[in-house]
Amino acid sequence: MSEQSLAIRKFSDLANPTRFIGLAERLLPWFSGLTALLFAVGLYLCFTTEGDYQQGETVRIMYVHVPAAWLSMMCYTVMALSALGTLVWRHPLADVSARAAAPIGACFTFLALVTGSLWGKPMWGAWWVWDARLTSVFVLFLMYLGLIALNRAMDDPGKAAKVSAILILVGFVNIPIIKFSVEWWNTLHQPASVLRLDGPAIDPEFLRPLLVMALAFTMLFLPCTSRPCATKSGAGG
Amino acid sequence: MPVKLHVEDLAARRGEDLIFHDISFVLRAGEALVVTGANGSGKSTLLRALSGLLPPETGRVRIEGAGSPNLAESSHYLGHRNAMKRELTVGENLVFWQDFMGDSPDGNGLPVDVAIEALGLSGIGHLPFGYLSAGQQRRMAMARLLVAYRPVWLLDEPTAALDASADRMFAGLVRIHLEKGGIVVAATHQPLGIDGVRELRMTGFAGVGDVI
Amino acid sequence: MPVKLHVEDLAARRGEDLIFHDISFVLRAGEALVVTGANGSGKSTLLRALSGLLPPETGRVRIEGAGSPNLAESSHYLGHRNAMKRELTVGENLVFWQDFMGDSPDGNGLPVDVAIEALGLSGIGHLPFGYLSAGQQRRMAMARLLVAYRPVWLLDEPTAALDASADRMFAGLVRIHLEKGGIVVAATHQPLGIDGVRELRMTGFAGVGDVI
Amino acid sequence: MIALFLRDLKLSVRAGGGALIGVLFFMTVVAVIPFGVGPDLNLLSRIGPAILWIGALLACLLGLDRLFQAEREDGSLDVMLMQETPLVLTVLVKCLAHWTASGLPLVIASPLLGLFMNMNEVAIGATMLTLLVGTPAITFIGAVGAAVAVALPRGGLLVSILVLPLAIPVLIFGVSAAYAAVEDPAPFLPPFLILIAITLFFAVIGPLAAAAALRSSSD
Amino acid sequence: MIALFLRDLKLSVRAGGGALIGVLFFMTVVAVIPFGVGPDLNLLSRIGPAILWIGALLACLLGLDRLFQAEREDGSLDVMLMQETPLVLTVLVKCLAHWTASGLPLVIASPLLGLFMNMNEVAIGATMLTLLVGTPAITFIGAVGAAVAVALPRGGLLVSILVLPLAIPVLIFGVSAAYAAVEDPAPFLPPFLILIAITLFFAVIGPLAAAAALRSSSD
Ligand code: HEM
Ligand SMILES: Nc1ncnc2c1ncn2[C@@H]1O[C@H](COP(=O)(O)OP(=O)(O)OP(=O)(O)O)[C@@H](O)[C@H]1O
Ligand SMILES: Nc1ncnc2c1ncn2[C@@H]1O[C@H](COP(=O)(O)OP(=O)(O)OP(=O)(O)O)[C@@H](O)[C@H]1O
Ligand SMILES: [Mg+2]
Ligand SMILES: [Mg+2]
Repeated sequence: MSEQSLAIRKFSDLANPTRFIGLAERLLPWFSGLTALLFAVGLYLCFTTEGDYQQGETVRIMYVHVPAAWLSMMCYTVMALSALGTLVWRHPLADVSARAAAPIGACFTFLALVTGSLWGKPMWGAWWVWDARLTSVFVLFLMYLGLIALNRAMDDPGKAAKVSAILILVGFVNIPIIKFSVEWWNTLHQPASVLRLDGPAIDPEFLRPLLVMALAFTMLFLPCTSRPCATKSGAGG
Repeated sequence: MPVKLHVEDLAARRGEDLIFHDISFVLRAGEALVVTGANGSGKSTLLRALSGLLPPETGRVRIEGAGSPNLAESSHYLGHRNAMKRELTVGENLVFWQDFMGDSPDGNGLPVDVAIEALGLSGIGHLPFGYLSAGQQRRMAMARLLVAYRPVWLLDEPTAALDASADRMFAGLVRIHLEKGGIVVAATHQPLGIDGVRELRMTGFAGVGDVI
Repeated sequence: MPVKLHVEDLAARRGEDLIFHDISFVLRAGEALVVTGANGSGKSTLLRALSGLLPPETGRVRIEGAGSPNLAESSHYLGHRNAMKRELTVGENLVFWQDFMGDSPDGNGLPVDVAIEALGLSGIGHLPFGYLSAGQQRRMAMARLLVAYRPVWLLDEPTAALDASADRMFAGLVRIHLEKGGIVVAATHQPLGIDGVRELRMTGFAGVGDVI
Repeated sequence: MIALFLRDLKLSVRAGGGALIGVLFFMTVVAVIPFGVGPDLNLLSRIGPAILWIGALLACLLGLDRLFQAEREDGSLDVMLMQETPLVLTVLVKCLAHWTASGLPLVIASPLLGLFMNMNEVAIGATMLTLLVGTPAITFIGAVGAAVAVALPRGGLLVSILVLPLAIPVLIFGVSAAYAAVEDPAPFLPPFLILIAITLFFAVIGPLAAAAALRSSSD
Repeated sequence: MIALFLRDLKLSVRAGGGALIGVLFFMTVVAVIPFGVGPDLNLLSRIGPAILWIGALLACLLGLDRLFQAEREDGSLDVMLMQETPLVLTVLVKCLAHWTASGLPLVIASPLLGLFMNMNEVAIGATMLTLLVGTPAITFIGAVGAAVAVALPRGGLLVSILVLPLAIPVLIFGVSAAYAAVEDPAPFLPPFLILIAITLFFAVIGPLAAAAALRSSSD
């Protein structure tokens, strides 16, 4: 018990708001530079690899679609972890990061939805079909928006944080549903070929730009969430 | 074992503002504390912090000799709102609270009709609560204190809307409760009509209360 | 032309019971009437009957010298409930009532910030009403009486939840209103702190009140 | 009166999140349907107008019961009853504010949802038009129910019996006008005109009845 | 606890036709769909279970937002929060009472509506069974939404937005179990068991999360 609380205190010491701001301020420029570089390389790779013999040029949508889809889920997972942080350790930064992550997650989800439907028109002949993968992502989008709406509707930030943390945790059931929907139900959508237990089953030709883009998106996510964290925790005390 | 209430260094916050801090006192069985102060000075906030409904900023509230050390479980809280359903009759409301709250292990609550009688409202137990006048509603809310025994009473302006005779009757109920070894903490603007009570004067934003 | 309030043979019923009957009085500009009586004796019922919210069983209420003979339109009613929205700020609530109620043709209401000032709450006009303490809420409800002028004030336990200084301040407001030629009818359990008011004692079920 | 309209709008924005919520709600309801009926796009586009109308009805019903009850509970209704302003006008303005806050966003969002349901342009346009014309009627009917509910603390039964049967004609003419626009043989105008007539009728009757109910409920 | 259950039942009966408004809304939804689909009886009977499920889901939303808000407004919630009885249990019992008053009537009314939709006996029986098993899950999920929005005076729409996405799995498995009972190749039991599992899961998670939300929003 006491050991645990000691560990928690250390953890909070490390992530205490003022130190965090200092750290964030020093690292942010580097992050931004790195992100830009990664995007440049990624985009270059995207447009230099050759098209798929089946899908032609549309395959390039994948380089945006797949990272966006991954990040939409990762963002929610980060929010769920922050929610745990709010409820269990009552860490001041946790709810700020959860709040900052929600709109970004909504953006990524939106991007995945849009690129997905752009891709779906040539591949399936319709912008939108109600299959399990697509709908569960749509539900994720709705949940992001619901959380944002809840946060805006409640005026006491402390209470809003706790209450939305609870909701985030309950809503986490959706993430495994998204991930495994392609296996549990027979859907039109592609089953996983990269994030699999038995290793990626995709041509390295496509894998390389994909991974670079994924990394670039992730780097985009970090400063996007940490900047509001820094400013808000600085202002909120 | 007689009950004893310890409050140590209590501080509470509303929104951004620290409403009070460093409030400490000890109340023994049979003692009453009256909390006074101007409007907005933090009386209700103190009572809610004591009852555990508002998580205090710092400090600790502890009760000895009442089973669990958790004050919420061995106290009655009577706030500004009466905690009664307008659609149910007075009797139904009281029977519900008696069943729901149960009784503290050693104490014994009064039967519902005796409690109604004690509050001087014998004729109207069959009326829906929403039909009563403001003062009658307040009296009924007090009957809840009698039907399920709790050693500590936390009362927020209990006598608002009461007429003079009800004031006296209420003072009598409090006196009986104190004699049985109970503890009363009450926030009021009017004197309660009981002798020998201690007083805690709240002074509002970040002021420190002092027990007289 | 100064206002004059005529009440003739008023009787009102709640459910099956006739709460009072044969209440008659005349109030001239600058006069105040205090309605007293035990809980449930019919004070609130009388005020609601005066304000036209409860259709009286028999009798008539009439006002002279205030445009229409309908008392409702030229009076303020302050009931047990504050008629303010918890989600809006104090200022927004008052601005709304000022716009909605308009002003009586000859009188003039105070600007909202002056009214807030007059109630001694200048610091908190920007807070949502739901954040205020019980006494602060009651004070704000009184500010409504000031922002739109009405010659007659019908007040139901106006000083419930007020502290001593607010009591005095309120007495001051009533005195000013009377001096301006207004009329006040107030139901209370505590003395209002104004001299020379008449008193109407309600005696409950089918009792007759007598003006002293 | 503008003050009342603005206040009610402000209240619904503050407390519930505003127009965004209405649209979100609608999207959620529409997203739920395909899970039930299955992803058959043809079927979806066929039942699309009906779904949009049901979503709108539900959105209007949610929160309608509190239209006057909230005013009564905090005492504002008493003050409103006492004013010189005719009560009918007050009720009308409250209805309009309620519709603006909860009906209008649905109307505006309906084309987007029509796309989700794979409806064609004509169907989308027709549904949006019928929603625009028809949803106010639901609010007006609902106001009567809400006013009656305020009157009788135990009369909720009456409200539902009153509101939904009256709302069904609105729904039926709305939906059939939307279909008529798509399917050739049936003419669009007759059901649409009937819908307009219903709305105008309830715009008069609704506030009048609601005001009468409110007056007789005060005590 | 039985006292709480009985009180909540009594309240919903006294205070206004909670059960009836649900059933009426349910019937309205079911009555309107045929207009969209057209009088094709085969199609109607095919999508029947789905329509019944969607109607039930939407009907459960009505009045859900007041589950804890009414308690909070009159101060009862404060007293409940202070008791020794675990709050989770209180929430559970309130959910059960709410379901008995507003979910159970829907289940009971569903065979009648099944007849309207021209469904055969097996389909009606299966739909009723899945509704019986599945609707409590909706109430439990709804309790989380209601607890989260307890401090928001007009949370009606917001509650539905928070609740519906989580309720979608219930709908999916409820409908597919009902279909499986009718269409031969698909086995009835697996989706039905999953439905039971979901309900049990939310019977635990729902009250826990709702209790946590209630605690953290008290002030
Ligand atoms: C709006 C429609 C769409 C949505 C919401 C969507 C959603 C997603 C999601 C959430 C993932 C991540 C899966 C995981 O990590 O396991 C994903 C991956 C993927 N999607 Fe989509 N998608 C859509 C349309 C499409 C279309 C039309 C195609 C092409 C036919 C497609 C091809 C892929 C591929 C190839 C992957 C990578 C799978 C992997 O390797 O793990 N998606 N999509
Ligand atoms: N809606 C109602 N239906 C039936 N009876 C009612 C209703 N409202 C009040 N009564 C009864 O009418 C009587 C008078 O009530 P009223 O509210 O006028 O009393 P009061 O003098 O204001 O009391 P208090 O000092 O408690 O405010 C009471 O006995 C009450 O039970
Ligand atoms: N929910 C809230 N959020 C923010 N501030 C609040 C909230 N509730 C109360 N306050 C503020 O806290 C202060 C103390 O309020 P409290 O209700 O404790 O006063 P009180 O002493 O009980 O006053 P009264 O005599 O008027 O009842 C007030 O200034 C009030 O504005
Ligand atoms: Mg107080
Ligand atoms: Mg009274």
